[in-house]
Amino acid sequence: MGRFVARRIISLVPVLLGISLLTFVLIHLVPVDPAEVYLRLSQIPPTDEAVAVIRAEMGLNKPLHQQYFDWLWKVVHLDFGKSFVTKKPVMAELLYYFPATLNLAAASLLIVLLISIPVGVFSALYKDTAFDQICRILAFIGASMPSFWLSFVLIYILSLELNLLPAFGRGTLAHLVLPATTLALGAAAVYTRLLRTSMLENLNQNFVLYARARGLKEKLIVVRHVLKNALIPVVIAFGMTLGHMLAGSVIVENVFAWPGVGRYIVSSIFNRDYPVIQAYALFMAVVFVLLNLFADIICATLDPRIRLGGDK
Amino acid sequence: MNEQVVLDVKDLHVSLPSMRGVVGAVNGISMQITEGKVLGLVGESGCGKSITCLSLLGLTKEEGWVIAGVAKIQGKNLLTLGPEEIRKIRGKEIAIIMQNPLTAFNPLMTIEQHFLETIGSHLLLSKKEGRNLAGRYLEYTGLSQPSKLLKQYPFQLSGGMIQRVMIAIALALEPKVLIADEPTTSLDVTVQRQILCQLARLKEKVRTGILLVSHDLGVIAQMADEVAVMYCGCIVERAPVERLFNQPLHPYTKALMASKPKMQKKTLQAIGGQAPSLLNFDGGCPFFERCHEKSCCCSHYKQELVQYDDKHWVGCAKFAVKQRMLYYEPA
Amino acid sequence: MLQEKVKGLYRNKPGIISFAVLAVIMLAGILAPVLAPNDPVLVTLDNRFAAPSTQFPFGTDHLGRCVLSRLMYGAIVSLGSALLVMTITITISIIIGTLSGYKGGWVDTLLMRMGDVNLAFPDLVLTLVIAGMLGPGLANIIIAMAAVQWVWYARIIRGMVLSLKERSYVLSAKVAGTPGWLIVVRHILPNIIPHVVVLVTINLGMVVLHISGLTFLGLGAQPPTPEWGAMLNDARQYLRSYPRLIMFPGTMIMLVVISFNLLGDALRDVIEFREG
Amino acid sequence: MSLLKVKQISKTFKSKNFFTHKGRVVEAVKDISLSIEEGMCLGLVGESGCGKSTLGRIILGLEPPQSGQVIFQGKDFYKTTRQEKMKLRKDLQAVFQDYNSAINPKYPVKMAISEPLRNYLSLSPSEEIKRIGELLELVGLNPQDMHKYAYQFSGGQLQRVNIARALALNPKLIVLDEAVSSLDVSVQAQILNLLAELKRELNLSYLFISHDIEAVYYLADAIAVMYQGKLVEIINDISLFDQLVHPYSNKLLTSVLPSHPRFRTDSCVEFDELHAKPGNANECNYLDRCNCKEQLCFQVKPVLSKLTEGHLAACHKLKEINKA
Repeated sequence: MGRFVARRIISLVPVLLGISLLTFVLIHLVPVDPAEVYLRLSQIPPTDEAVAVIRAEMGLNKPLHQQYFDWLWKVVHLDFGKSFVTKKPVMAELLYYFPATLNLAAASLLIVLLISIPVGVFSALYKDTAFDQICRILAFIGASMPSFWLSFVLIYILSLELNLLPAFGRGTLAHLVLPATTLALGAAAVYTRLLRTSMLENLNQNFVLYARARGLKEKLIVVRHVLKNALIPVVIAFGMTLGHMLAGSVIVENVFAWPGVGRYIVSSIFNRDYPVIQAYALFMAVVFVLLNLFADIICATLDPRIRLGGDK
Repeated sequence: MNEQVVLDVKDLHVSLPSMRGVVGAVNGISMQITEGKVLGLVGESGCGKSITCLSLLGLTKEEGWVIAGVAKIQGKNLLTLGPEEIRKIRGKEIAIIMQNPLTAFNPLMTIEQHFLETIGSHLLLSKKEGRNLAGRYLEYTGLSQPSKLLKQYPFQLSGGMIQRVMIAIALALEPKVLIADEPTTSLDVTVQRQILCQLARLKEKVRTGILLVSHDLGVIAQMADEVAVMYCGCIVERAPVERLFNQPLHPYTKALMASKPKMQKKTLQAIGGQAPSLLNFDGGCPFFERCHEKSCCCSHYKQELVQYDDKHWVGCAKFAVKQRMLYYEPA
Repeated sequence: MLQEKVKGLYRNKPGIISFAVLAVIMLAGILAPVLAPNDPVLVTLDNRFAAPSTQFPFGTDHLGRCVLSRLMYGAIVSLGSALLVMTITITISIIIGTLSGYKGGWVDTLLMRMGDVNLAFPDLVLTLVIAGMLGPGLANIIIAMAAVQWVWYARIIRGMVLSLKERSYVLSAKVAGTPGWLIVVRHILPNIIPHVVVLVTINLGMVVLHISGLTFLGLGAQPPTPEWGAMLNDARQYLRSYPRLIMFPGTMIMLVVISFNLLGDALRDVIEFREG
Repeated sequence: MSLLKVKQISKTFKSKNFFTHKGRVVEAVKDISLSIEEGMCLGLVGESGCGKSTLGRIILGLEPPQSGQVIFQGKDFYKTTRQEKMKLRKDLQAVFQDYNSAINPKYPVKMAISEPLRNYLSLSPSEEIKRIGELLELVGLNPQDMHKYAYQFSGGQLQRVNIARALALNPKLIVLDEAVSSLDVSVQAQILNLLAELKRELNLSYLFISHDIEAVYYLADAIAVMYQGKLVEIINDISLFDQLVHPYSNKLLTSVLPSHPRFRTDSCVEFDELHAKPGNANECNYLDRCNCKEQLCFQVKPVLSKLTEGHLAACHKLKEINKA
């Protein structure tokens, strides 16, 4: 197990390098000169001299690979530069906003688990019953619902009409309910479908037939042979989902005025605050990669083929 | 002669719905499995061998499937038992060895877990006793170091090893009947021979009756005491093994034997055409189209086994007619 | 064989209905200049928040613009840009995916490594960041989405090519002396394209969602372009007093996404029938 | 001159484990030499995973070997020009095991048969149809069947179509890669008979790859036994079948099941099985299964060497027998 984790971590190194290269290249996609943007945001008229000074300060005159290594060196030391707007270190800002987003994503993940596991399992076991049909239709609609629209519908009904829950801001647990639900419903729909399919697939496996032929009790077969196997693809996907939720919270945070990274990044985009955008990309990628690593480790504990390196 | 019939199947029918009508997968087969003897069920793919096995275990309870007939084990009719009663019989009274051993094991569980859950479903044994039982049977099947093996996962074993594990699991509860559904088809020839020998030895030890299903006449010749030849969901001939190989009566049996390459250069007698569809099976002779020996009366013949002599039954119009005319022709 | 498939599709009710819905919406968008009752961008402040009437069948918005007309013109913006994203994506990924799967070599290595990096980002993050770097605007969103998505498709296509490459009929064609490009055209692409069509149809719904989501954030189509996401964004301030302004564009987006999903499922049932 | 000569071919695969990303080198084919004469059928037997299919693919030009030569009609297949290769290919055809996927399901079978015809001959449409009809008749199918699709055929019929395609260009050598293995016995007999007949009538050569010794015996003139990527024994006259001496060949022979219950043997072969474990580079690769090994077998790898005319085997024991 330890060897598996070590191998997995080592295999991350090239990926992380690739990520850093990509985020570095991103800033050079910018059709305008960052120095000019910096000056405009600092309310200094972008004269040629001023631009030249800032360019020198930012190191934009050095050769590209030199810039990359300088930047990488700083990044390794968690220095992402300073925001053009607030002039504060970007890392500190991101870390300031991140807990709120994490809070939101974790709450949604919990909702997703609570909905999708029982519903997925039972709709697979009672395939084609009324329960299954209804769940499938709901899952279908849930997966097609735009989250920004769903949030307005929820706000309108639960907050404005019924006055049950607060619609905007962060504070009490009640504040969490609407944004977390909005964020969760789409993913819950996807997971219910995924788990259902995975369960049905495993129910048709030869080892389930053999388990029945050995006279095992149906409950044991469902739990030990079907569900455990069915969970593996779901766990792999969960690592990704949490990442997608962190990203997907951009829209939800904007609707619910949730003070997280998502709101911060959108305002930064409008301000063309390039260091923040760049740091955001890198930061999210690293979080995402780590989440996937975590999911892989869980899978390895579940599946001996991964742990022990079997073929096929 | 004190032969005890452990499983008595009478007139088993299985039909299943398909997009274009009802398929008669098994059309009234009868057979007896005797304690300590091997009944070989031989036939080509699609003749209903596997469905027969599964229906005996009550594992064909799918929507639209119709199963009729009687299959008696210890006075109980398997086909009418409730789910919990049949569960108690599966694995305990009737065990099975399947064709694809590698896919039959749950990849997430060790061999030991497979053993223990099977034993635990039928007997009240402690883990330690269960483990001992498992180890003992693994040794019987010729596997060395059973304690190490028990801790391994299915994917760590080779095809031959895992098939032996399957045999050990099947026999550990000393079932009355063992169904071996193409037990060696997916294995290499050298391993196949070993597995068959091992199975024959264990049969003597446990005194179980075996239903050995195979498409390979070689497997049957090596293992069986009695043979039933199956074609299109019907048994077309049934006889003791020596008798069948010496004097096959049904044209299909003869053709099947002639079409198998036998370490000689003689031209093979292939059967022309292919097996008919079992859709809406009408009960006539299923081999009619491909038969070399058909005559005018065949088309009206209703497929059923008639007794040719003491232990030899055949389902062919030729013999049915002769018998009725009290006309006996030495073969 | 083809006939059977067409018949199969014909019998698939959800497929037919969703196709019809999409066709109607698309047609409404294309014919909007002829059919739309009003100018979608004409501001008439006297008519703000007008209730549905014969002149404005769905009423007007906060600037007195005709909601129905905006929805109709918006259809072509939302659906059209989604189709454009997909066209770009699929063209690139079929070429690169096939090349990478069939030929292997450095194209393959490069694609796989790019894929590793691409998969290390949540899709939306990368799109957001590229769009953010390029600046707000519909064209930038389209570029960003295509740039992010093609790698994923290319990798899937590569996988399909790899498995097809081992099929006996491809081997037989090689043995029969058929040149490589002809094998790709004759045996590989025809077997891949149906699956790609299914994939694209299902994911078109997602693309519509993303485009309108990004527009909703203000990164996509800029005002006064009629776009469904933008309409939602405009309407959010008036949620309490005029909830219908939210209902119309939201329902449209959902309708389109559901239709694409249903159509994709229907196509899959039909195409993958008998192929396993 | 032999039609096909294979000289010291080796091929290793680097397999990458999906989960652990650990590379592993599998030696599929090691230093194999053999030859096939015109009008002869060489049977290649061995267990699954022994590399016999890989060898077949190398000979077909589908999988370049790491080292060694494939000399077909006097020309090195992997070294000649493109045009020359095309020309050689015309005389070198194949029939594969999985008849289900051997015909592209998208097209009627006439497309499959016309593919080689169009690549090499410029026939008019009517000539092409005529030729396809002839070919289908040759393999025992109705010429009208050319308009059908793969799924409308049974397994045996599909394999006939595949044979028709392989015959389209009047090849000299056909590689039959487990071509009858997944067919039912009765159908298998039809195909075996057809192959034997075609060989006689058209003076074809076959490389018949199979795990079924009985089928090989029926069709082949010479036999080669393969174990873990190496040839362990070749005998040029299959009627001397009972003279096979390598311990592995013997094991294969004794594993053949009886054709009649009276030939039943109850000698229980002790449990052993091919284990793909990395062996010592110097030892005999059959060592762990061999029941007559000696000191020398651990130290020196036996090479294929001549016992009698047309009979080679790779085993230390046998050389001693021969000397004595």
